[in-house]
Amino acid sequence: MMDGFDMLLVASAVIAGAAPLVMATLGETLTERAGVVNLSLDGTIVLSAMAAFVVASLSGSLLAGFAVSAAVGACVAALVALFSVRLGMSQVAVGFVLTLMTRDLAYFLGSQYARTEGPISGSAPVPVLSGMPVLGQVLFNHSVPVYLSMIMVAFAWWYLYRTSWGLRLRCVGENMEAAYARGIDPDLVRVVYTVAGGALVGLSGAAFSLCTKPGWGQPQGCEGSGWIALALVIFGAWHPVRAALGAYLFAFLQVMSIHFQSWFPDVPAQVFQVAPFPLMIFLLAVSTLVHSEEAKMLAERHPLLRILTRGLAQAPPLSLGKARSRD
Amino acid sequence: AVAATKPYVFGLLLVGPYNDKGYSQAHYEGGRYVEKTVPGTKMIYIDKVNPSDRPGVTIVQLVDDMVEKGARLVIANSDDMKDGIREAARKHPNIHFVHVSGDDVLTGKAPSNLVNIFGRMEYGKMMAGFAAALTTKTGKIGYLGPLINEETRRLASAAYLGARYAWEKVIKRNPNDLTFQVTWIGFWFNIPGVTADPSQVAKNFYDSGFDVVISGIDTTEAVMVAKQKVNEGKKVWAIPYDYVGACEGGSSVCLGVPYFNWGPGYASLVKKSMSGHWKPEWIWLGPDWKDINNPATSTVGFMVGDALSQEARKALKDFIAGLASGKVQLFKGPLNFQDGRVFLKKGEVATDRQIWYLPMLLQGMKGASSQAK
Amino acid sequence: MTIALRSIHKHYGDIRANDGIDLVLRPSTVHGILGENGAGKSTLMKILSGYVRKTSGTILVDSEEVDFKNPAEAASHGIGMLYQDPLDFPPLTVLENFMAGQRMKAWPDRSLFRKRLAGLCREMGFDLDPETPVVRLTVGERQQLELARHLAAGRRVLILDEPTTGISSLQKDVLFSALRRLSSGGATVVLVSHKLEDVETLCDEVTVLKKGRVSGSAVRPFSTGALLEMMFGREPAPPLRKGHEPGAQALFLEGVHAHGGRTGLAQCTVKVNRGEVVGLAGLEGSGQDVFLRVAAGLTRPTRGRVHVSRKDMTGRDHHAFKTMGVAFQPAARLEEGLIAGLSVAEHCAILERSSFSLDLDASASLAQERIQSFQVAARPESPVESLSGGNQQRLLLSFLPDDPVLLLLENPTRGLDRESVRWVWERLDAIASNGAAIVFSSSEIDEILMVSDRVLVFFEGRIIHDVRPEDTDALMLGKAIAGRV
Amino acid sequence: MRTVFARMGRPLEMGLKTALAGVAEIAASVLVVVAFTTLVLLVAGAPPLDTFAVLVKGSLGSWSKLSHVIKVWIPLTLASCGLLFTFKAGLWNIGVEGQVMMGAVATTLAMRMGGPSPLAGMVTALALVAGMAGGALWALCAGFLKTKAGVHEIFAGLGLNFVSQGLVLWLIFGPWKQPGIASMSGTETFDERLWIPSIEALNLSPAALGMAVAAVIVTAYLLSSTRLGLYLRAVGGNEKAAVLFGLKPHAVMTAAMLCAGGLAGLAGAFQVSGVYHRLIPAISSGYGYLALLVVLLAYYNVWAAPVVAFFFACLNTGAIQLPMLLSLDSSLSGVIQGSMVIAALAVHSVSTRSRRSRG
Ligand SMILES: Nc1ncnc2c1ncn2[C@@H]1O[C@H](COP(=O)(O)OP(=O)(O)OP(=O)(O)O)[C@@H](O)[C@H]1O
Ligand SMILES: Nc1ncnc2c1ncn2[C@@H]1O[C@H](COP(=O)(O)OP(=O)(O)OP(=O)(O)O)[C@@H](O)[C@H]1O
Ligand SMILES: [Mg+2]
Ligand SMILES: [Mg+2]
Repeated sequence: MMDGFDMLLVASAVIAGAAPLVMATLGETLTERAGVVNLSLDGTIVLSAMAAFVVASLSGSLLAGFAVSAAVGACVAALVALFSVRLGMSQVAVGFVLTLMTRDLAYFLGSQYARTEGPISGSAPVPVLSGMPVLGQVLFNHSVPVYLSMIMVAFAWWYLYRTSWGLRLRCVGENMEAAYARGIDPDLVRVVYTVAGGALVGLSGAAFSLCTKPGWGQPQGCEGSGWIALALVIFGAWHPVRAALGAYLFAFLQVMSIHFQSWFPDVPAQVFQVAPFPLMIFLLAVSTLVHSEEAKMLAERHPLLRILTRGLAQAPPLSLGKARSRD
Repeated sequence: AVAATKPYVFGLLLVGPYNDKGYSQAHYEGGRYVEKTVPGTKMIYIDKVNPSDRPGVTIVQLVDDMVEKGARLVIANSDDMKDGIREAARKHPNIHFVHVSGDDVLTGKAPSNLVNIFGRMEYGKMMAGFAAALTTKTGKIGYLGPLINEETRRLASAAYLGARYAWEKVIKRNPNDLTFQVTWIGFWFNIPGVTADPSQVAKNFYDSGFDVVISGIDTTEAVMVAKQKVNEGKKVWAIPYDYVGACEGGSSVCLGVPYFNWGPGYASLVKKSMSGHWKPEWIWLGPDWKDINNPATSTVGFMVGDALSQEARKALKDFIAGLASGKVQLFKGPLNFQDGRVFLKKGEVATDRQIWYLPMLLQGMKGASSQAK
Repeated sequence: MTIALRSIHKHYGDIRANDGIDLVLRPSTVHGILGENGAGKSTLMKILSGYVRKTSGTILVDSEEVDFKNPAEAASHGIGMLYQDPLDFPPLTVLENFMAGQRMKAWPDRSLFRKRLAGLCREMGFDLDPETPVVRLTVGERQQLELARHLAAGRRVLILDEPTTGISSLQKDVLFSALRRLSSGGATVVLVSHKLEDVETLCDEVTVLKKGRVSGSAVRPFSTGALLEMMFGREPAPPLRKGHEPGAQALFLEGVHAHGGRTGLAQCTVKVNRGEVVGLAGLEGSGQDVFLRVAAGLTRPTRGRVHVSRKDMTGRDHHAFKTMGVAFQPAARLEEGLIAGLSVAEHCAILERSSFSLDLDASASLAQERIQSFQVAARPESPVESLSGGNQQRLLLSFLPDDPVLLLLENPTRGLDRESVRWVWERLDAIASNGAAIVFSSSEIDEILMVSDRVLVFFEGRIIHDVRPEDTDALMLGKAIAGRV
Repeated sequence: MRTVFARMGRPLEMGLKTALAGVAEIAASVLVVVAFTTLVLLVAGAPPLDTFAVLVKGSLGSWSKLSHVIKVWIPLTLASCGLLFTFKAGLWNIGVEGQVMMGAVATTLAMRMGGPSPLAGMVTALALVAGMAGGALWALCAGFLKTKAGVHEIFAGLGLNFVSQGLVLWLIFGPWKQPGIASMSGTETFDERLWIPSIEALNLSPAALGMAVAAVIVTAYLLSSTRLGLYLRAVGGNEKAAVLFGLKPHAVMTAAMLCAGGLAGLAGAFQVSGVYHRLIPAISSGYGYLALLVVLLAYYNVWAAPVVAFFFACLNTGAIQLPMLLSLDSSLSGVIQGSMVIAALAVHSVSTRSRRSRG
């Protein structure tokens, strides 16, 4: 039965539902553009979601909640930066341990606030624009964090590709030695953007607990999205806009799974719920395959394929995950 | 005198946090009630007893620990402790066990020291459905279901019957104008990536014209989202579940809450255990029709919420009176299953077993009835 | 401006890369720095450009003492360097590379920089499209880009470390004329090279380094003999090669194209017979590396066919080639050749495919044999990363199979002193005499002339020359390498 | 901590100096952890000393508690041993969690097919083997995604973890649901004869214990003194060079995945046949992820892993008492374990750095 299904509703639900994921994805994109993999996303989001909720409900101020969540995210990221950039420890190891630890820390510190009253950031339609026929409902009838997420996408692109800081950032990500030779301090840049990216990830936590999945508990409901964000960064080929599109695609799949349930009552609900995750991985596989030598050779011959490969090709920042050797 | 001697310790295993404003808190306060009302008793409890919160921890292990701490009666409050508590009961034959919501005694699997107890929540759900139907403007009621099994089918159907009664008999509307949609999230609470996100489901309900959502899950997303929608200027309502205090904070949208009050039931069991009148039984306690909200006597109640209109309150009062007097019999034929098969012939009244083991949702409800084949 | 270097020292552990160097660089001159591989040229220049910190010594810029902590400080004194292997950002566009590191507004006006770049290119006779990513550029073009960038940033001292490595003769001429124009404009240009030809054509003054010290200096006009004397101490050793008579066909590449390396490989058709020793000449990364990897089955050709002992092996993997008796040894020892973390003995254990359970004592004694016969300064249990460069090379050579059909060696004697080079070649020669074909690359023309039966000269990914040593000499090869046949 | 164990691997370098350095490191990391944990406790408004006391009593206080510690230790150790194989080959097998689950699923399947026949012992044994197979096959999927499609094993593994969790739930609420109501409680409990035999009095299964110990010994043997171990380290050390030495890195990686998956699967099999006696939604108990921490803290050393695993098992078990006695949340154990690893890693890298700079 198709009732209760309306493309506009789905579209606007996707925009809203994807907001936190978009923030996290953009944050990690920045970080990885500087050559650092911050694997602690999943835990960071939970911890900052908790912090945001607690602070917001104690202070009664949403703003305070978001501020604190950003700070928390930045702190965790600072740890990653300290350990991997300064001490040259394995970024993966540090990130993974922090993922588990921050999550438990959130549950431990947040336990007495579980399922308590908390403020919610309601919708704030944009005065004139929300009146527009289609776009009005889809784009301009959301809560502030959702607008923020949409603005961030554009901003991230502009920052990366149109500002001198963005250029420096990409330089460090591509070749630390060369950046150093040009008078840029790679370690500093790496630390800065790891922390900045972490702050964005923190914001996504607040977006969960104060907006898209209001409330705090164990589980909060944002668990797992950090890992998806990490996959999306690759899927998005380290390009903010492409990564964001990936986030919207994922949100779309999740929203649709609610409708699928009533369309195919015989298929157990879990199937639709789990589907998006392997699908993401599958897409990853495709885009990596497209990048392989064989694919390149094929592309040499068929112009059509070449376009496709250009579209899907992914070129990780050359210094991604590497530590810099100083003497 | 009794109190002077070593206190009678009973243990409580809670599936969720003791302060979850939901299912587990209801049990926790039931335990406290026993401590208050039965002299010489002392409760020890452990909450979040579920494998995802306590990886690797088994019921048996926790029972062992409680017995070490001197417990002589152990209450397990959740369906998912079924097998664990049975195993523990076999292991500790001279300790008394209570499994809430189970049916081991019915199925004969239970050892003699194990008792099943549950509340006739279908009455509470009927009242919930009733209130929903009187309130809805769009005639579309959403039911936020957990996973599909006899219990959840039973409760969803009860809510539907209550709603249909209000719709047809009270406000005399055309039954075809009433939509009652059940959407299952796949679990008692949200597991990211595994269950549907209750917030999303509730949002989807409200966005697609459903203005009342009845929650059948352990967590309070429905109320949360309703509040969000009200802030956005929509007129929507929600009905939480399990705990008398569940409306707190959500009062602006809460039509009321069907809740459990375990105090009396537990007290009687503890007394039996203390006085040696323990016997294996399957107890299914209903509301105290004299006053369904009497904490001392009624196991199932319905706490009206601020958002329920005055006339609706009145109608609900009469409805409850009808249920009490037996004039209103909702599990009574003619009733068909979703697929058209006959559940109850005209005039036939369902037995407890028929209600307990409801195999499918009822005709007129929308949504999946059974998971896989 | 004038720059004076006083007794510069740079020590890496127990290596003395620079060991007390004195040098004066004057304005409006092109100053050449000559020296063989490992003489310490790059190190000295990196110190001058602030990229590495000196161990001791003083630098005077216009008789004011300076101590550069990082390249930025050197740049602020107007000193810029083009590094031996281009230090740029391949995935970024030409324009972005041009902008990177220059002073600019928070959100710069790209069109401004585009104009500036275009202007410089016109001036210098370069031809660069601002929007192409730098990966697609040739080494020469990347150099031109760097040069333009430094000029735009207003550098008055320009250091070029082996700028003629890997660029076409045409590009070379363009570059040199540009440099001349600069120096006549009052700039100080420093040209680092170990190619006499470059220095002789361009420089006004030359300083020669040897083993980290200044071994002499000269001004125009230069005497080639004298310079060689200062560089090597003696004339290059005479060839020790005993000719082998070619046997059956070992390797046949048929119109092979392949990706990889700096330049890839194009239009390559070559036959190599057993018993032949073939030297691959050419500037580093002109296609020799790809050639060897294609012949070893490590890189798949995009077009053409590969035959080993008359068997078509196109598209087969390295293991198939191995079973055909092909052995390959890379130049990057620790990166590609040896397994850091494993001991010498364990390396041997991998090679002998015997029982499932390891007999470490057996492989230890085996390792001992190899170590002795190849004079490796190591113990069986010492991890390979703790061996010295030269010893790592010896160890690698000791892993060669006993009776191969085809040996593919990339810079087999890099990092070895002249005596060890000789010694190694005697052994390889013996293997060739037993009927193995040996194909090796080397950056030392002398070595190639010394040991090869045949020389293939690579340029920009193509074989532009196929001669017997007796029909050529160092000078001709040098020209060919620089793309002038 | 790491150096000491690292040296164990290379006795010839085991000088007094390094030993002292190692001890100093352990001391330092423990100090950091205690400090951090105390801070957390104070923030949460809990009495640190009592908390630590509860953790110790709660895990080693009585035999029944110790026996539960062992029940946690067994699967944790099995999974950790598995991870050693993949780590040696330079793989981050984060999919171990899913491999544990699929081991459990396969075991359940086998037991359902076998049923409580007179030769139940046989069925149980076969079920355990099936568990290993299930885990190994699941690991193979991640392996192929890595080697054939070039998907990084971390993401391949994570995706598969989600899939396996969904599969487990679907089985429990779908095909394998209990007669009567499908229940979060899991599938029907197996007949007692199918359980791994255990001594009632001690609440301890010698068979399972033996399994774990054997796994440690076999792993140690395979890694240190067989060709397999050597090849794993070679590929992990330098893939390119390994090719030149005639190895097939992809084949070796796949082998590593198979070993890891097999042992993880065995862990899952034990969860089913030895702990829960049925398939439950959270059957893996998060031991896969925890095992990753174990191996990191043990610095990839075979002999250190079981020790660390025991320590972690104690924390997990002891933490159950926190809510009962101090009404603190049990997730504290996770906090301690995490900070433990971080501290150890940090202290180690700092000390090595300072040593290097001292020359
Ligand atoms: N980062 C380093 N670490 C250790 N040793 C180094 C390092 N850089 C250079 N060396 C050593 O210092 C010596 C001089 O190196 P340098 O690169 O200056 O020689 P070069 O004259 O530039 O040689 P080439 O002509 O091959 O470029 C060599 O022995 C080299 O091995
Ligand atoms: N990573 C390392 N660990 C331990 N010792 C090392 C390491 N690297 C180099 N050494 C030691 O330092 C010394 C210098 O090494 P290096 O490679 O500079 O020698 P070298 O002068 O280049 O000799 P060769 O001429 O054979 O290359 C050697 O004795 C070597 O054993
Ligand atoms: Mg050099
Ligand atoms: Mg050397």
